Amino acid sequence: MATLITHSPILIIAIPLVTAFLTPLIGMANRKVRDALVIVSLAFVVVLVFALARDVVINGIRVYTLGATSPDLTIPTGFMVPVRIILEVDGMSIFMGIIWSIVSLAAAIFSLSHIASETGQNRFYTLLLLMVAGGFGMMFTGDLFNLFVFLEIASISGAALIAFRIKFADTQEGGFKYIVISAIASLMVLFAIGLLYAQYNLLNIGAIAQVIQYTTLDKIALALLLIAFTMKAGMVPLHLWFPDAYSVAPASITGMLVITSHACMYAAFRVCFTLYGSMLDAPVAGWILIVFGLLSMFIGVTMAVFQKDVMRFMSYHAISQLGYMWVGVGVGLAVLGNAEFIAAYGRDAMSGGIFHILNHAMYKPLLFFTGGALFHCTGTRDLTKMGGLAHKMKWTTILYIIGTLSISGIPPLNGFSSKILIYESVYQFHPILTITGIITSILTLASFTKAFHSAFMGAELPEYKEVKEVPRSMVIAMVILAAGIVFITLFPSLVVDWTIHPAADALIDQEAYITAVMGAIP
Amino acid sequence: MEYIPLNFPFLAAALLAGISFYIIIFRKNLIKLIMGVGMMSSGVNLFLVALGYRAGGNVPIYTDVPEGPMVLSVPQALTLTSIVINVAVLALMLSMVINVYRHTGSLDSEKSRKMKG
Amino acid sequence: MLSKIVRTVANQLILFILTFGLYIIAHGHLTPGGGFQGGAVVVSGVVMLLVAFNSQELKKSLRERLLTIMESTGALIFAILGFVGIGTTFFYNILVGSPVFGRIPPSGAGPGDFWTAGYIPPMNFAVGLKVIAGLTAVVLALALFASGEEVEE
Amino acid sequence: MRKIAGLISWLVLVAFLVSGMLLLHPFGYPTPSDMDDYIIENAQEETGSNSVVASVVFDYRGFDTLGEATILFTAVTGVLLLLRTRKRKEESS
Amino acid sequence: MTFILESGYAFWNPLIWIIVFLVVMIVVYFFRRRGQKKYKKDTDQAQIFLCGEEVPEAGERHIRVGNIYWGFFETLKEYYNQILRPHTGIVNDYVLWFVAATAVSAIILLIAGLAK
Repeated sequence: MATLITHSPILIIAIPLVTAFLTPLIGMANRKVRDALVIVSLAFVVVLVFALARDVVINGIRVYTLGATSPDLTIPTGFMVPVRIILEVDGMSIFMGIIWSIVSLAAAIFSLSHIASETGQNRFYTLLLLMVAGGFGMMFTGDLFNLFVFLEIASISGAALIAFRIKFADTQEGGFKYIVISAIASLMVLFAIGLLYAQYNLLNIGAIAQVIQYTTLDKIALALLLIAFTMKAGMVPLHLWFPDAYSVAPASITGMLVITSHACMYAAFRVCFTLYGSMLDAPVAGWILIVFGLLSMFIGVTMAVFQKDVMRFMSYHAISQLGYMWVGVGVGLAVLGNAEFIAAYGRDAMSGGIFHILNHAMYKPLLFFTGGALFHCTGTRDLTKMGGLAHKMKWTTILYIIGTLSISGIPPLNGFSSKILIYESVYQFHPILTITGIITSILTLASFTKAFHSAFMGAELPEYKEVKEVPRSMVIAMVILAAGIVFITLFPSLVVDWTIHPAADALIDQEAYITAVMGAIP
Repeated sequence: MEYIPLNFPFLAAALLAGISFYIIIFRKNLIKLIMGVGMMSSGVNLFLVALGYRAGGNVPIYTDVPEGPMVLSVPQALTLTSIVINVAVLALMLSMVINVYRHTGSLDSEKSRKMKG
Repeated sequence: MLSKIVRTVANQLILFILTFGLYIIAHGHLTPGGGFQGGAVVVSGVVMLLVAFNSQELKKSLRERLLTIMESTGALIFAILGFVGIGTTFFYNILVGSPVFGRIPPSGAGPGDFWTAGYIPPMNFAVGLKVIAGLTAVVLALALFASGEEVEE
Repeated sequence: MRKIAGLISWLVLVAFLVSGMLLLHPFGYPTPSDMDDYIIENAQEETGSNSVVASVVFDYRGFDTLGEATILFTAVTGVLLLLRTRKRKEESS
Repeated sequence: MTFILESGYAFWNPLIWIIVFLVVMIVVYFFRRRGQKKYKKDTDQAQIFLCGEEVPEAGERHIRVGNIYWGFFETLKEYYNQILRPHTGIVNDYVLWFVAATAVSAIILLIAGLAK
């Protein structure tokens, strides 16, 4: 068991990868075995992630040096800086890992019947597993270039999956937009990595953080990194590709793509808090994040009220919810240098932002899945054509209501508990942030009520007489996420103590991250 | 080689990236847009590989190498990785453009779009 | 389909291109080159065949199923070679010092020895296999598409 | 309007990139090179490979190369997925 | 194990809310029990009554999404005109926004660095 935990950082990445290589071979022979293999490997990854999470929370940061004679040997004997690629799992990475493992398992289960009638299923599952591996790589790596590589894996497989249903024109357009955007963003990330490498001759995040000077070149690199990750996360005004790409993908993939947005956000936090950290001009960078967050919250939700396509409507909501996280963590970044403010409200604001990531990762994929269920049953995403579906789709309706109440922050559901954390701490930084947040929340509820009414309420429509409840695997996937929502609702303090606070502390405590790689600083 | 003033290779890389940004912003043809992305990747690759050059250095391969310093090897490895990645991205982009053309009959980014707002 | 002269020349030339590509793959740890580069060279030969003959004819000899199996196998071998070292760490070069590819060359400039470099040559072969199969599949798919056919599932 | 805004922001970005290049170390004289010097000195002993680049690609940064191979695999899968037939064949399992 | 979540100033306890919700539900149930008992399903009692007019078909009487919140959009017409303008759907524009945002944030970071 101890050996398994020691190697689990790499196993979590490698198991989906190897399964992805195996899937085409096995899928040629037998479909059932392939499906079982995909589900079993993802379930095993979930178990590993939870075991590792427990270990990280209790024993602190875990490093894994690839190719060294021992996993802990980050620096070659008799040398000063790391040479090999190092995986570094701290509270924040494992927090993202937990989310990603659960959502990817749910998405795989959802896909079983959602794409059952399509061609090219072998390749679909291959790409899905590759995307899972890419996401885990982004979250766990401690090396800048490795981050770039896994960013590319996640975005290329995502683009191919967005364009999966080739018989529709809009899927191809959405996939093309996504891949152009991600290619440019990742090239700029690579450029920034080159700038950092040129100055310090290092690629490890912790090692660079120890020697970084914040020169003019570093500022340019910071701007490139920050904006590239911001664009990949889909913040206003860089969000324009976001609804185009996310609304056309198969619903299970959309649920996962939301988490890749979170992963890019995580990368931006990693750059700000850990890579630049104490050298950063924290208030300025913090305000940049806050402004992005405010714009996203407000413009995202007002655009969402306007939409008539159910998936597009939910994508705009995803943008608006992402804004909360930027505001919460941005406030934490803005007061980073000041221990007094951090203790007073900074840590709570960051906890709220990070808690919101968890909540959003539970209810937004659930809502996207219900949108996918509507598409599965009615064959359209257009809300103007829907109505009266609650008569036929009882499970979907109930789960949609749970998601709606949660995203709008109706107490006692989990969306409220993270929003109250954000509102109360952010208010002490600047009241306008809280006011925008509350207005956004109201508009969210209003727009979800509108969508609920037009899709589910009303008399049974004649064109949907034949509609049946969605297949069982789709219901199971949705119920997994709904169960997550109920759990967080009932035990918010348990979740916060065990996952959120370690994550927030990991971001604030740059020293620990450096020490884990470089050893104790003499 | 003598010291080159003004870092010409770096400047070339930056200008290559800059020109490709111009192409991507102002050219509406999707194939040209892909060419812009390809050019940008060339620029970034050139930048990376130029970072590792050491004046008068040899290839970092010990097989029958003359005496003298060696150029840095990590940037070369990174460039190798980056080139393959960009080949992959370009192949996928081209196949998507093929499908876009098949559906809309146009390669103009303004005419081939279905979604807005 | 191009003229007979072109086809004959391409038929003869492909052997040399394949040999050169395999040479580059095999000597990746001694000279510039490696799996990716050698694979690209081999695929350039395939592209030459594609130009000389038409894509339908090439499709008969290169089944897509075979290419998929080759690609997956190459990737699997690569990943498993990384996994072999997991007794110490992932990607630990376990073959250094073993009888296969295990010799260590004298430090400094030298003529080079084929049986060195641990798992690097096998990995080069795996990557080469993968790149050949993968890029051939892509080129074939695009060419088939241009001639109006589509790839089988 | 779009053209002017585009030109201005493009010019600013290019100016930043170019000025960044002028601030870099002189071409051919990388100032810190600890990591690379270590690799050049020890690659032959540690990996037994004569080619330092190969040892970096497959040993020191082997995980990147696994990622790179994965990306190629992904792209090939993606291309074959996108250019597949639209008709469904008879069930064959 | 406690249910209370501290948020700096205040606290949040889902149990209290759930209890309140249940109490309200019981009250609602009592009100409901006092209602009409004569109502029966599947009779004419359940039919829609529209001042004696003919009741439209199910598809016609469902309020579709385009008609909900009409007043809201009418009031905010100017805002929506402005906000829809950048949403062109052209991929070139998306990259232009990226370039602009990078340029602006680089300027901000540099100026802030100079001011120090």
